[in-house]
Amino acid sequence: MKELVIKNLKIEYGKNTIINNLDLHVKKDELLVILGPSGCGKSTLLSGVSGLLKPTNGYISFGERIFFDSEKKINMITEKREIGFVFQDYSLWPHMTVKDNIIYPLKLKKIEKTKINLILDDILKDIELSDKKDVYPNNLSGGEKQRIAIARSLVMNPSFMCLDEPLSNIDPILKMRLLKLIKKIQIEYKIPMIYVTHDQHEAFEIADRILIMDKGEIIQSGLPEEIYNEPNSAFVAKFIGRSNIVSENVFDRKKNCKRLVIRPEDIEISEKGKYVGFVKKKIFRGSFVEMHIKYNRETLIIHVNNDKHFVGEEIRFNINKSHVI
Amino acid sequence: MKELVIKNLKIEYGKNTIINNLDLHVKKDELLVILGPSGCGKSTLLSGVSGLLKPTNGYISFGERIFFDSEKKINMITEKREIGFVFQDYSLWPHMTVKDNIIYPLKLKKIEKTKINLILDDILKDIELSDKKDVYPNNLSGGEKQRIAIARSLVMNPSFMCLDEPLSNIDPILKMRLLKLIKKIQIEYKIPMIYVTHDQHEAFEIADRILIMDKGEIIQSGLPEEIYNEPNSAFVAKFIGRSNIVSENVFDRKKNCKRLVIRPEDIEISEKGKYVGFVKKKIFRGSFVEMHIKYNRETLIIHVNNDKHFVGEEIRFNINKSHVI
Amino acid sequence: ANNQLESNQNAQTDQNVEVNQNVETDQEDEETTEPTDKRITVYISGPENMINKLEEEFETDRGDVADFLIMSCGQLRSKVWTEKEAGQIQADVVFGSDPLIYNMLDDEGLLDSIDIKNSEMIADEFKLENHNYFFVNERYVTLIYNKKNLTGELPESYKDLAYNDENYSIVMADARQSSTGLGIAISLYQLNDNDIEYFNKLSAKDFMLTKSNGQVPSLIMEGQYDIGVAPYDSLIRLRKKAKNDGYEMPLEAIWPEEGAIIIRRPIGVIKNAERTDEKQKTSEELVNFFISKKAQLITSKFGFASVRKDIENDFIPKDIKTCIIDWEKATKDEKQFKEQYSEIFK
Amino acid sequence: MKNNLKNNTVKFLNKNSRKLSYSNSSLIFLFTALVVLIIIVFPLVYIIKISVIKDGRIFFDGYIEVFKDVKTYRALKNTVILVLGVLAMSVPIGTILAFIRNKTDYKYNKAIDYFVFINFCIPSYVLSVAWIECISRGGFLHRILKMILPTIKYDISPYSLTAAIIVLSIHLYPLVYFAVGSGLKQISDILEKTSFLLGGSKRKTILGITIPLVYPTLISIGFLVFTRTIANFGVVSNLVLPIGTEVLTTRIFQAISELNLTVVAVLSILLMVISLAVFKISKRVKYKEIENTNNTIYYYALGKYRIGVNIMLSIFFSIALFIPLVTLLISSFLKRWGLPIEMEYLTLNNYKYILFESEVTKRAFANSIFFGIFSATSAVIITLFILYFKKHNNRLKDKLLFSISNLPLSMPNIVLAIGATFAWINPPFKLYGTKWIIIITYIALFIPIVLKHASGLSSNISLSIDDSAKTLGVPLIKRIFVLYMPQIFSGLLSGWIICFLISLREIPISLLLYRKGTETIGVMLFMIQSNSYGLETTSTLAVIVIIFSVIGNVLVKKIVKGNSVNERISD
Ligand SMILES: Nc1ncnc2c1ncn2[C@@H]1O[C@H](COP(=O)(O)OP(=O)(O)OP(=O)(O)O)[C@@H](O)[C@H]1O
Ligand SMILES: Nc1ncnc2c1ncn2[C@@H]1O[C@H](COP(=O)(O)OP(=O)(O)OP(=O)(O)O)[C@@H](O)[C@H]1O
Ligand SMILES: [Mg+2]
Ligand SMILES: [Mg+2]
Repeated sequence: MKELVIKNLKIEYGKNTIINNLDLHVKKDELLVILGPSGCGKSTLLSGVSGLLKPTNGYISFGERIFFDSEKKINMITEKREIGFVFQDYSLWPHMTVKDNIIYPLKLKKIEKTKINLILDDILKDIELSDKKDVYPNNLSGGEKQRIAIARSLVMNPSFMCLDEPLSNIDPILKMRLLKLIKKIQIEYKIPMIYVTHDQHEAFEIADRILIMDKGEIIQSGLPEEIYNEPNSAFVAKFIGRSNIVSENVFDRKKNCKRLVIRPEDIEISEKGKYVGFVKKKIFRGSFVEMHIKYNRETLIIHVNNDKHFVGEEIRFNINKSHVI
Repeated sequence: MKELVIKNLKIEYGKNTIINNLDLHVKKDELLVILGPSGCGKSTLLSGVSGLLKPTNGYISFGERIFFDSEKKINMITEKREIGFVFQDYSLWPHMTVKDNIIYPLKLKKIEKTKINLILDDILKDIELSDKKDVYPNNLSGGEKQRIAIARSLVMNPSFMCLDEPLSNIDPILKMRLLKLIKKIQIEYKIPMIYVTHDQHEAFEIADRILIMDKGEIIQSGLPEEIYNEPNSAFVAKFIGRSNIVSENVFDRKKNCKRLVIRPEDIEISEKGKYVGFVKKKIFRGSFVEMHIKYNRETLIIHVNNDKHFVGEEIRFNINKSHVI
Repeated sequence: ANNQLESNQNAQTDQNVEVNQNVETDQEDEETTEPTDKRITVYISGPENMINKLEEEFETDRGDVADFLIMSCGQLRSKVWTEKEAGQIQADVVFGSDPLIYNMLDDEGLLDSIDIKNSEMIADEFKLENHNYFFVNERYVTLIYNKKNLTGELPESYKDLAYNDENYSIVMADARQSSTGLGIAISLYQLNDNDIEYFNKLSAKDFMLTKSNGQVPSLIMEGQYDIGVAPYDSLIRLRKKAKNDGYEMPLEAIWPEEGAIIIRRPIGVIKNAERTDEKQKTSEELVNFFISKKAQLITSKFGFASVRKDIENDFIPKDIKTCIIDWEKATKDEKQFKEQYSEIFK
Repeated sequence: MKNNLKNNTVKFLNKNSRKLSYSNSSLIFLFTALVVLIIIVFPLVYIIKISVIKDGRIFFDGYIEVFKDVKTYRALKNTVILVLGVLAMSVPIGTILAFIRNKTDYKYNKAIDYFVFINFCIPSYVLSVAWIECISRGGFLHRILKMILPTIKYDISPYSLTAAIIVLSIHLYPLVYFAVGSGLKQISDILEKTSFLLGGSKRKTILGITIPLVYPTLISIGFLVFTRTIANFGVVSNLVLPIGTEVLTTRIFQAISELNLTVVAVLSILLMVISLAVFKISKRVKYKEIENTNNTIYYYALGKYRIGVNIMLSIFFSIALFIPLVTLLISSFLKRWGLPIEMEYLTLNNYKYILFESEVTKRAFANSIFFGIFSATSAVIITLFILYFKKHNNRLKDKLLFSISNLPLSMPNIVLAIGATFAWINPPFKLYGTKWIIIITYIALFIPIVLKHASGLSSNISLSIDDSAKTLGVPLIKRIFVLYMPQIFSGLLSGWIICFLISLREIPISLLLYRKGTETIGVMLFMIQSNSYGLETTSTLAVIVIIFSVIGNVLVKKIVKGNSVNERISD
């Protein structure tokens, strides 16, 4: 089946190079999450892929169809790329009802009315909004709008989907439900997707593969476990989960200056622990307690499940897992 | 010192009662986080407290000053309540520079210029934005805007602060830094605060006390640990952290129909476990692995730190902690 | 008088024949050309009622062959000039305004020479030797005042108006906006030996300039101004209207000592190489019609003095003095005059 | 069920019609550019040509003549005084009224809307007639004063630069009112609430936050008022020329009477350059546009000021609206203006004459309505394209198109008409003498007006609305008409209505370009006074035009409301 291939992509705004020499493959059936801080170029990348923005340089293709090729001077217009796109701000048409928003693109294709109605009813059932058919977008909540936006791009049966921070304004319960809906759709419809977010929880919930971007470049890409357990830089380690990033020589007397990433949950308090520190601070965090342990000149963050120690107490601990960057 | 007291508060929009019979105390120096789903009335409550909205009924006072008393027909105007207020969308004035935004309240108080400049420099140093003094808000990033908004409400030396989802549009690294900043300010300036959010991670990071709201009512209020460990309803249990909510008789043959909340991290896989189930699904979630365990007719979610089991495997487990609701 | 009647009848029968021809060609050309192509365009200024009447008369004889475009004399002037500058004047026949513009057009060779029938009926003083335009009628410019407002000593001459000590409020048409106004002003200038001081004196009083000539008597009648310089014919029309509608008319005229200024209203046919013979013919006929007794009787009813020997100008007192200005000289002086004039009225 | 849905959804690839989209875009752009080129640029080029070419040679005598002439500087000075005066009056009036209407809990705020609208329906020329009817020596003010103090010596002249400033301000403040009103509606209540929270009183908040937030609107509308003032001719010719005071437009008119078209062209170019310069400067003013994040509006409670506001508004509307209207109405029933108001001098004949006896008047009404509808609609469509390209493509050529389209605004209508004469008198484009030349010139005049009304709304629309349509395969034409247009519809509509109103009263263009059969109401307005009829007939025609405008507007709004979506967008 079809695969999205991006080679050597360069996108500029005027003189500012936003994306430089980016290579990326999105496999068929894959849901790729792009994670990155604000302004790193995530939306710009999606605009490039969908043709809303013309790259300066590079090559983009999907299956046999070439979307963009700066050498051959190919630039397929957006309307033809058949990419479903869900924008962060929903971008529903304010002057059309939910129903019209969803079926408008279908109507343009001159599909028969009965068929359109079937499609509409189905998708509305899927997104659980059958009763809001005749409502105008302004009277919907954020989560509802988002679902409509997703539905609207789905009925066109896109061969590829881009979602740009689609859930950033939605409360956690609803977010969880929508994430599940998106994942379900991706699996059922077998559509490759790029999902952009800056929220790692969303990423872990939904990603087949995670790609970390910063300043227009891909920093790391891999399975969620890989990214979490083997971050290739302090940036990634910090961006995903919490981490202690310390110089190796804090623990060993080696003279090298490599740095270690130690995840808070990988430090285990144990009476026979190798290292000795004392508790500086404790914060309750729901499913665990965060302890700040003073060790040497560093403060280490530890996540523990039980809250037996008190501030000031001396404790011993081991490090179960660490990762050199 | 001063305490915010709300008694019997009722707020209506037209005929819709948004908040009904609400009682609330915020202690001096306390940072109270209000958590609740979208549309539950959080912002409405803050508007009532700050006088932007006139309640239908009730009593609000701060220290000796009565803000609102429907019986005595007192309704102090917003300008006089001296409440610092930070909105979700920053609400910086687009026609003023950062500096002018911040010193606006000081100018209103006719403070001398030299003193204003001193205060300005101080606060800008605090929020680390000394170099952006003459920039217009449109040219700032979300995080910067938010810091300005906080600074602006601080310079007038409020005796109380309300923050309405101040960080919901900000990426996680920055969010963490701002949360720390807010907490620091609260401690240093000794200002009681109400902090509204729908993000539990924020709540746990910053709260002295958490209050859960739904449909205009207080569902539960207490220390973060209490809320997490002893949710008084399925709603709270679901809203805070993930939980398995199952009927008691799944585990015991008792005939009662009470329900149990079991936190995923409180189920321990152990070879000598009391219960037998099998692994239905595994999801990597960064600091832990989520396993879905089929037991009886229920699916239980378990969080484990190590990923030794495979899908389909039969496992035994114990329940370390549970809570009846 | 018999003679004239006959010639009139002749003219009419002639015209009838032409109408018939017209009908035939109409039928032939129906598919290819629109009837508008056969109609000539006439730029014309003057009282609307009078012009409508003239058009009606002409067209009962000739059919719908002319479009009359009524405008003020100043407008007519600038429209003709703008079109000239843009390439081609769109009118076939131009009637109204003052001789200045006709002189200019004729100097540039833009007027067609026309054969005037029965030219012997035109009084000699109106016959132009070396110009391709013709006078249709003339207006007498006098002092007009409101007898309700003006109770003091009346001025007896144009000169008095400026130089006596009475503090009237005075109104006149703006020489820069109205072409008759220009004619009047430049006449006054000539009467005062090209001395601009006259206007200086006027402007020192309560003095006002109107857009058009017709407004002058109106403003005086309405009581806004006491006295002004304006064509007598407007007074006649106002009187008529007042009588019809049943209200009092406080206007009176003073025939100044210098003599009433005479302003002649020319008519001309614009030169246009592309004009069809048929239209050329209609144009010439129209000019002849305006000079015919029938048309002249109409215009004289509206207060314009006829150029024909056989029509009495009975609305004008018999014994008044008139003065005719030298239009050739006026055309030469125009630029200098306007500059001085603009300096005063700023 | 899933499968069902999948089978039902359409395969994306089955339409070749979308292949057209790209060429569609260039086609529509080409079309728009061509229209702008022909309608606006072509006549403009002629004006420039007249200014530098005479008898086939290039010469700059016109410029030298104009710039050497002290009259030019005098006129320039008076123009500056006039413009500053009008700005100083109309902007505060419009702003204050808009504020009361849109930002306070004033009870009769709908009434303000109506009054301001009717005010705008009165042609400026007619307003100046009403002014004369009121203030002149034979006018109503003098008569009333005389009744009270029979010995009074009345020497207020209705003619002065101040008079023109007052009349033009009354005529133009509605523009400010409408624009500032929609600007105020975009202010999110949070911005004001924040000020209260920080201890700002209402007064401080209004002056420090609310009003400054509409500065961008004020500047752009101030520019519109500015251009309409320097381009105005009707009022100044009525109120300023009679005392010989000159402004640039009357200089132009003089030059026309003096048959000096070179000077006309040079002066017009001067006007255009001034406008452009002011426009450039006004763009420099550094204010950020408000982003419409939230459409809740904060309403200030008037409280104890309610009575004061009532009194103020009553006085204002009496002066600006009721006195002129009543004056016109009374005058329209007089047998002859200037007669005492007594039974024997009253008549219905004026109405009878205009409505039933005069064929030309009937034709003029029909023409004006047709020209208005046709030109306003065409202008709206062209503007829609211009705005769409400016917003969504924003290439150099889109911006250029946008800027060029704004040019006619700064030119007096009469200059537009002269440009049109030159452009359209010769074959192959021989439109002179047909109704099309008037229509085309109207369109050129209307495009920038519609632009001014709709561009604000356009800038508030999220770009992703169009982007999302692109990703859904919606072709350009549909994106423009079905998705973009409804969102700026209210702006286009108010632009349309204003253009339509203008065509019911426009004088200079039609006066220079009309021909038998293409007379307009404006021509009638002008001619009627120039001939044997006095102010009474002008007043009658004016009353009819005003009634007509009001009815027309109500009708249009009714029709549009029936199938409009705007209400829904804004709630
Ligand atoms: N229209 C534009 N013109 C110039 N620069 C732009 C434009 N749009 C975005 N940029 C710049 O490009 C960079 C990348 O922007 P982009 O919107 O792709 O970021 P992002 O990763 O999507 O951020 P966010 O998470 O905040 O949406 C930013 O530095 C931004 O300032
Ligand atoms: N101006 C208004 N008029 C009528 N109803 C309103 C208005 N503002 C809010 N509401 C309703 O009041 C209820 C509570 O709104 P509120 O803004 O307090 O919710 P919230 O808890 O702050 O939600 P969110 O997390 O989305 O900000 C909602 O049902 C909302 O629809
Ligand atoms: Mg983005
Ligand atoms: Mg809220």
